[in-house]
This record gives sequence, C-alpha cells and structure tokens, in this order.
Amino acid sequence: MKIQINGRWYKAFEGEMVLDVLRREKIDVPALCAHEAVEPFGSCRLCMVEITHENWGGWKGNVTSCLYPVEDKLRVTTHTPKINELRKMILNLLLARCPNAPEIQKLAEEYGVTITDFVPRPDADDCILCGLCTRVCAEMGFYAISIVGRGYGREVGTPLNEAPPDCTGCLACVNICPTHCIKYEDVGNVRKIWDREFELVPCKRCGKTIITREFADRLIKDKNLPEDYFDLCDDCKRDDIAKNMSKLVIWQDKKEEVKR
Amino acid sequence: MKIDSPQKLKEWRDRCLKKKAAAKNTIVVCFGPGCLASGCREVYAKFAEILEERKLKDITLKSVKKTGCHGLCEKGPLVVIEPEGIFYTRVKPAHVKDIIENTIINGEVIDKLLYKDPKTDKRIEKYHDIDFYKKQTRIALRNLGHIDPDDIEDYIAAGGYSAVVKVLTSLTPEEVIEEVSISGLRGRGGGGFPAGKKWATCRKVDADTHYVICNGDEGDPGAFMDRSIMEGDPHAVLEGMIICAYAVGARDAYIYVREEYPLAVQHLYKAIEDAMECGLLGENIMGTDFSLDIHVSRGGGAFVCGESSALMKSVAGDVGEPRAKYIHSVVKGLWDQPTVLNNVETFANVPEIINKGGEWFKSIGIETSTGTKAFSLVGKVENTGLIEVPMGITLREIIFDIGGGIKDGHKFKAVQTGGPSGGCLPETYLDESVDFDSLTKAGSMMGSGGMIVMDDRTCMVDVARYFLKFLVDESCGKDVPCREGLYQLHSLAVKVTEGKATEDDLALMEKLSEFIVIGSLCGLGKSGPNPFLSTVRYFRDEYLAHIRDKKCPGGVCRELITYEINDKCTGCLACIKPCPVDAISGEKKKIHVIDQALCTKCGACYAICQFDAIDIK
Amino acid sequence: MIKRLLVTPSLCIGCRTCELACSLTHQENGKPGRSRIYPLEVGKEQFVPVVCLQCDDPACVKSCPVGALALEESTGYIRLSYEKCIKCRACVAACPFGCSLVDEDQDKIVKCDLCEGNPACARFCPTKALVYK
Amino acid sequence: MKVDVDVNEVKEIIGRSPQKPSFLIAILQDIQRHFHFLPPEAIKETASALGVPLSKVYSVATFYNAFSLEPRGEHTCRICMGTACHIRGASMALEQAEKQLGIKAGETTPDLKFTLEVVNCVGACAMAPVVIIDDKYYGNVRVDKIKRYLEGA
Repeated sequence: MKIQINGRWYKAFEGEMVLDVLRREKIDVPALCAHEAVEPFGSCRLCMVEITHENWGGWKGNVTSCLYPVEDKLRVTTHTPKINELRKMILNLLLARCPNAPEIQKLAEEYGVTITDFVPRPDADDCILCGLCTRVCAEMGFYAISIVGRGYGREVGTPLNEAPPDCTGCLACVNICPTHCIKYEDVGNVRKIWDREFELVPCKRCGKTIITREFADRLIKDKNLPEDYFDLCDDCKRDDIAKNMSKLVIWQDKKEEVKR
Repeated sequence: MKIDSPQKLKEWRDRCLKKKAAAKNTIVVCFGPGCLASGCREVYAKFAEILEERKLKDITLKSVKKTGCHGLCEKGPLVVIEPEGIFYTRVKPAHVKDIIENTIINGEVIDKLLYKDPKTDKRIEKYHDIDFYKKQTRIALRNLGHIDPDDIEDYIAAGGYSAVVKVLTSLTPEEVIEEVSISGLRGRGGGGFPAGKKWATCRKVDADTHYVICNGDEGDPGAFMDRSIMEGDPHAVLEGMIICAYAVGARDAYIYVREEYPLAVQHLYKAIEDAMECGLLGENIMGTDFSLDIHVSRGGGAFVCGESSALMKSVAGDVGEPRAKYIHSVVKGLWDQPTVLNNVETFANVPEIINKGGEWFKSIGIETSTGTKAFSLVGKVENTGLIEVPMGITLREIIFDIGGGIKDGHKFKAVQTGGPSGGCLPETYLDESVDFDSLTKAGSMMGSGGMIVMDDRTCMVDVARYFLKFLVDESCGKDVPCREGLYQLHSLAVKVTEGKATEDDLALMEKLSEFIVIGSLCGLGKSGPNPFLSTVRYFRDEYLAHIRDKKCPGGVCRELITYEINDKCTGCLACIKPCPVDAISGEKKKIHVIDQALCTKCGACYAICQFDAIDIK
Repeated sequence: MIKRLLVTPSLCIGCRTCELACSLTHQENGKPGRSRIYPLEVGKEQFVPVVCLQCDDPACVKSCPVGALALEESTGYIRLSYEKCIKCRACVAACPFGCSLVDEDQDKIVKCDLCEGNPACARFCPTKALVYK
Repeated sequence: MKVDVDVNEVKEIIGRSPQKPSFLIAILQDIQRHFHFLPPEAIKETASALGVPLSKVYSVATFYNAFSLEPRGEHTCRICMGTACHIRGASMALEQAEKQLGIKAGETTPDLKFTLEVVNCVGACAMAPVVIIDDKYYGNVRVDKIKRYLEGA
C-alpha cells in the first residue's frame, strides 16, 4: 500500500504504524517514548501528526503516529501549525518536569522553547516517565522494575522500594533511556544498579568483563545456550578461533601462493 | 426450581404475587446509600425488636422489607407503608413504635412524619402525589424502593426475567439487536454511543469468543445512580447482561464494581447465585444451548477505569492504564476479544425494552435521545436525591420542580453535569433540553448522571479548581498532556483562587487547555480541561474578579475574603465557642469582633449565626 | 544461491587493508567504525582473518532478548537492527567466535553485515584471501 | 511501624480465589480487607502464588486507591470530598480533621490510632458535608464539631 506524507507518496506495509514509515523514510518527527524493541505506548505525544482519511470522506484528525496503523491512501502531514504548537506545549511541560535534562532542552530549543512557562519541579531528576525502561525490562522477560503509583507522582521504581530480585543488571534500561537518567556503576568486577550489586563475569583467560553473572545465567537457561559460550571474552574467543583454524590451514610460502 | 419455559416462569410469578397479596401490610425501609448514612439500619433494628416483642399475627419481621434507594435522600431515612403508599420521612428509631401502633394496627397516618411540600407547606400522604416523584418516569429505577434486592421472588413478582425468557424462547440474536436498535437506547455511561450499533458491531466480529462487561465503576464524585441500581435491583442488571450476551454471542460476562460499594458487591453475588439456582445463568440456560457465566470483578477504585480500555485491563488484573483506541474495544477488547461494554443503567433499561418493545422506549424522550436518564440531583437544592426523568426535560423542571428549588432561598448560579469531565451551565441554559446532544453543545455533557446545583455562594473558579484537583489525583499519568498539563492547569487555578494570578496566566490556562484536549490519550485527559473551559466561558467575570480586583464574588476563596460581624449582631455569644481558633471575642448583648489576624475563614461562625450578622466580604 | 564470504588464511599477508576498509565503510558522523574483521597473527607471517561466520544456528540471534538480530533467509546473513538494539551485550557474550563486538566510540554493538551484500573487505583484499561469492 | 504478619494467613486468603493473574486485584482486595493494608510479605506471596512478576503486583498495589502499603490506624476517619460535599464546605472539615489529628489526608497517626482518608462521594449527598468515622456517618458537618466526633471514636 501507499501513504502520502507531506505531499509525497511512500510505500507502507500492512501492520505497520505511521511512525515506522516516517522513521524508515527518515522524515523527522520527534518521539521520546517510541523504540522498536518494545510495543508502542503513546506517552510523550510528540509524534502526533495530522491525518486525512480518503476513505472516510476526507476526515481529518490529529493522531499519535506511533500507534496509528497505516492504511492505503492515508495522508499524513507531520508539521501543521497546530501540531507544531502542540509539540511546543508538550516540550514546555516537559521542561517544567525535567528542567535540567539536556536532551529535552535541546529538543525544546529546536521548537523555539528555551524556558518553561510553568513552575519547574523542585529537585527535578531527568526522568520524563516515558516508560521505556520498564517496558524493555518486561520485554526482556525480567520485569524487575515497573511504574509505581499514578498521575503526576508516578515514578519508575523497584518492587517495595527494595533491591529488585528479578534484575539481572543487563543495563537495557540504562541504554534505552532517552534522557540517560538511570545511573549505574561498574567498579572492577562489580556492577551497581538499582541498589543491587552484580558480579561481572570475568573472562577466564584475560579477565575482561562483558555481562553480569545473573544475565549470563538467564541467557543460558532461557535461551538454551551452552554454558561454556560465556567462559571467555570476545577477544580471547577470536584468538582461539584463529589458532584453531590455523591448525587446519596448509601454510605455504606466501609469495608463491599470492603469485599463483 | 429451574425455569425452562415461559409457563414455569408465569406459574412462579403467580405464586409470588399471591404470597404478596396475602400479606396485610409491607413496611418498606429504604436502604439506599443516603438512608444508610442517615441511620436506616437503626430504624430497621427497632422494627425487628418491637415486632419480636409484640408477636402480631399478620405483621411479622417478614413484613419489613429492606429495599434500594427511594430517591428522596434529603428526607431519609424513609419508610413506606404498602399497599397504601404512606410515605414517612426522617424516621428515627423513636418513631417506630408509633408507626406500628398507630399506622399498622390502627390505620392512622402520623402527620408529623409526612413529607411537607416546600412550596405550599402542606403535608402529603402518598408519595405518588409529591412533586419530586410526579415529574419522574422510572424505567431503569423501576424497582428501586419496591423490591427487596436480596429476594429473587420479589424481582420475579415484579415481572423479572420475563425478558430473558422471551428472548431465549422466541427471538434470534439479530432480532434482539434490532429491537435495541429501534429503541434508540444510547449508552448511559457518558459517551452516548447507540447500544444497538455497538452490539451489532461486536456480534459481527469473527473471534474465538466474545465478552460482555457491565461498567459499575461509577467514579464521579457526587454520583450514585449506578451504585443505587446495583444495590437496589441487581437482577435487572443481570437480566440486561444476559440479553446482551445472548445477542452478541458471549459465554462470559463481567460486572466491574467498586469494592468501596460493599452492598452492591454483596447483592450482586447473591443475585448471581440465585439466578444460577433457577437456571437463568450457567450452563444451558432454559434448556437452550446458550450458556453464560457472570463474574463480579471488584475494582480498586480508579476514576480512569471508567475509560473502557483501562477498565478492561483492570478486569484482567492489571494496572488500569488506557491505551489508544484506534482499534475499538468492540473489535479488540478484553483479552483482545470483541467486547461489549455498557454501564449499569444501560443494562437495566434493556429488559423493559424487550418486554415493552423498542417503539415504546422510543416514544419516551426525544428523537435523538430516547428514553429516560437517571441523575443524582445534589448540591444546593431542597430535594437532594436520585431521580429518573424523560430525556428532553428542561434543567429548570429538574432543579425547580423535582428538586424543589435552591436551598435556603439563595439564588441559582450554575448546574454542573457530566462529572469531572463535564461542565457548568449558567442560568441562561435553564430552559435547555436535557439530552446527550444539547448538553454537549452547551459545553457540558450528559456523563453518567451527576447533577450538582450551585448557588450564589459557590465560587466557579473554586469549582473548576476542585475538579482539576480531582483529575490530577485520578490521572493515570501515562501521557504528558494529561499528567503534566492538568497538574499545571490546576496549579494555575490555585493561583487564581489565591488572587496571585495575572491575565497572562489566564491566557496560558486557555492555551494549555486547548492542547491538553488535542494531545491527551484518553477521555479523561481530552475532557479534563472542561471544568475550566466551561466556567471561564460562562463565568469569565468571576475569574477576572479574582485576578483584577482580588475578590471572590462567591465568598469562598479564603485568601480573598474576610468574615466580618455587622450590626445585626445581638451579642448572643453563639459564634464564640465554635470558632476553632478563638478568633471571636465579645460580651453578651454587645457586637462581637473577629480578630482577622487569627481568623482561618473556616465559616463555622457564619454557619451558626442565626441573625445574618456575619458578612463575607 | 546465497553468497558467502570465503576466507583463505594461507593467502592472508596481514596487511590489514580489510580492517581499514571495514572501519571506513562503517564510519558514522565522521567517526570510523570499529572493524568487524581481524586478521590475527597465529605464527610467523601466518594470519587468520577472523570475521562473523553468519552461522546457520546463530547463538547471537538466540541470545538477543528483543529480537534485534535475525538471520535473513534470502541473503543468508545475520542482520542487526539498530532501531531495536538496546545494547545489552548478550550477543557479545554469547557468540562463541567473539564476532559480536562493542564499538565504544560509536557506542553501539557491531557485527559483520557483509556491507549489505557487497563486503568492502573482500573488495579491497589485495591477495584474495577474502572473496565474496 | 512494623506489623507482624502471619504468612499462613496470607496463604489462606490467596487460596480462596483461583490462582490466576486475573484475580490479582481481587486477592489484594481480600488481603487489604483482612490486614487493613498490604504487608510486603503478602505482596511477595501473592506474586509467587499467581506467577505474576513482583514488580507488576507492586504496580497494581500502588495504582489503585483501595490499597495501602502502610499499616492503618485502629479507627478510620473518612472525609467525603464528593462535589456536593465540596460545595458545602468539605475542605474546611478536612482541614480541621488534619489539624486535630496532626496528620495529612492519607496518613496514619504515629500511635496507629487514626487514619485520615479522603473519599469521593459516599452517596450521602443529602447530608453534605459528610464525615464518616469507622462506620458512623456524621452529616451537615460543622468544623467545630469534628473534634467531638473524633473523640467519640
């Protein structure tokens, strides 16, 4: 099928959302809570676009592109004056929640908002409550953290405010966070996150670490992977494969070989 | 006793009616939420105690019936003597002996317990003759106050389950949907979507299974219609749900009800048990291959669960967070299966539509909004209570005829409908028709049926602030415009009530509101700014008075008012003791003085003064 | 017919042209990417270029918790979707050949993508130790 | 304040409902009714019995008004904040109750004697404003009476 975006026609596939097409075609639309690793959520509302339905007699509406399924001949406008104003207002509100988040400041500036019209949150952290961390944690199958409470006071947290028993220290939450506000620390072979400590598995040969013991164990168990895959680091594994292969190679005089 | 044919039901009904006719009198004690609060339990206990003592031949405890809400909560606890229909108000345990001795035994009416018409000051004996009831048409509330909700035989005697029997023995699902479509019944939960159309769409979706959900999560503060129906006539709700399940092809249905309504939960469980016992629920209902189980889902109390997608997540045991509804729940609802969701009142109407026909229902009300609507009429009216009126009635008729006008001779200012998502309408709309479309056009909405009357001592900015606070507390917080926007809108409203806002703030509030409406994910957010938008539309001068003159015309916003004692003061000392901060000083027969530095503007003195000697400035 | 990157270690002279080609092909915002191929010295003047084998039953794909890695049937190679990748390093730890790597400079996970069907390493290999056919 | 919770009691309550995730809210309601709050042990026990992630149980427990994670007082003072009560001055009643008890709405006195709650409409709008202490309703409440009501509990 084909959909029209800002006057140009693009190919789209059944089951896709409008934002999928926009991203594939590199059409710039801001979105803070959408990530392909997880289901669309519709929390930040920045990706809203105007759509016109040919099939519904030219019906127009503003929808979140991350959640709106494509359909043939759908017309999409990504930057109407109203949508731009809406994004400005949202960024204005986000700046009040997270006045110190560089990512929000930068995006707001792009939309001409340099200072919020509202009263900024005192002692603000940089969390915009997009829920990507909790959703990715669930997607990983860990469900270690979740949204706690509701409304303006909702926050991302661990069960009962204790160290989360289901966390594996995989850092998916850290890496997906659009404002980089989840803190962790790696010291030697110890990773600290969410008030818990994890052992980073050291390479049996060189000691280099990649992931935590808990994460490795879950991968071995859930994904049915052989335990010894996790004994060495990638560098040592490459060394080994090179050495093993070299045993199979019939080495000849290089110059001769190359000439031939 | 299994009902498997129209004949069996008729026989049972006849037996029930005969039993009823045999009793000399029935003493009906209202157990509606209002009467429960005003002490009907003690009244009932007293009846039990005295009847036990007296050991009368034809009047025993069995003659005393606990029913659901009668409606006139203002005058509770209510006791009605059937079959005469003698209507006693404000009954205290102390009156019970007289009622038994005088009315029941000697047939004398006790004058002082009768309802006094506020207009004529005359006592009225029968409740059908009271203005409050005369203008009402009761369909959804038809059995409230008449039947014992815990006794299925009472419901059967009132013609109950005849609609289910009719449907299962003589109508195809399509015919049922057709009848509901003809009736023009629109969802009573607020949106007003045509029920027949919803059912038809759901039926057509090809899926493993279909679900029916009854929304009993009445979250509006100041509304108790659905609660009253579930408490007072649970079988009517079940009957409507059974008919709907048959029509759409559902095998399981859920009633989502707040745990905070323990009586409703208890009555629903009992009703389901009784209906299963007589074969009207469960496997192979009436010997047909239609089976249905109805489950009670006890909600945890979250206003956002009034939103269908949130409610369905809550039924599934999850956090009640709504999702975007680009795919409707009729197609993909509970556990991703096609689901019909209607509210309690909608379902309660259905049996009557089947019994009396869609055309009959359509003849009530107006063309685009057929039938009736239940409201809880509260606030500053004389007759607070639960009412049901034909669509198309005017607000004036409701407030002044049924409601008996404004309390204490004050002046009407506004009426709020639609709950927190609705709006406030001024005097100029009093003659407006009460129906889905007119209310929406006027900037409010029907909502589930809260109707709050406000007088000249109400501050409209404060009302907006109140609703915004409610919505801030109840927003699930999923999306930015609703979570952050309503929070900031509320903060700005507080600024106005404190006299600290500027006209720029008011402009910002209006702009912010516009984008909360466009940007929010679900209905809560989209309609969230309504309390502000409708008040600023009709009462802008009140906002400006707060902003420019630093005055609260309603005398409510504490930062902007002072309580002062005028020369009407007789020096009676009455106001001195109630003052919680000892701010009032004075001697007997001398005008008292309020120390403004101490006064917290709680209004205790104002409430107690008999001489109009306290001014709010 | 699925094309494969054939490695003939005996032809490799350890010139590291492949590394350079790979790194430059995968540059982003002016930053060269970390090379996905490594000619490792296993003896005197003996080199084995180690690069992703595009396994038939890949541990990296199995390990990925969000489905960012997928074996493409039509081309026979394992594609990493950067839109999906959450940089959890499961694949880095799981690959038995050490061919999923962390590119610290670009802050992403990298693995050989055969340059989407035209591998630069093979094109630039002066000795045909790397051939794509 | 620590409240001792018998895990067997918790297990018994959970056992009354089918062990399915859709009964999560119902089970938490039963636990709440029994203990007047959700003890951490009970939350953990529920999670493992239903096979629902602990974080999800915690989300649900913190989402709904019905649940409290803090132990409740012996008495509950509920101030109705429904619209009808509001326009008849319920906020003054709340303020007075807060002052009398020295706690904010939603909190419990340190001696676990009183919990102060705000509710949205109890259906007693005719007697607004309404204060409910344990099961006793007080209608047409005047601020100066609150102290006496609380002392009566």
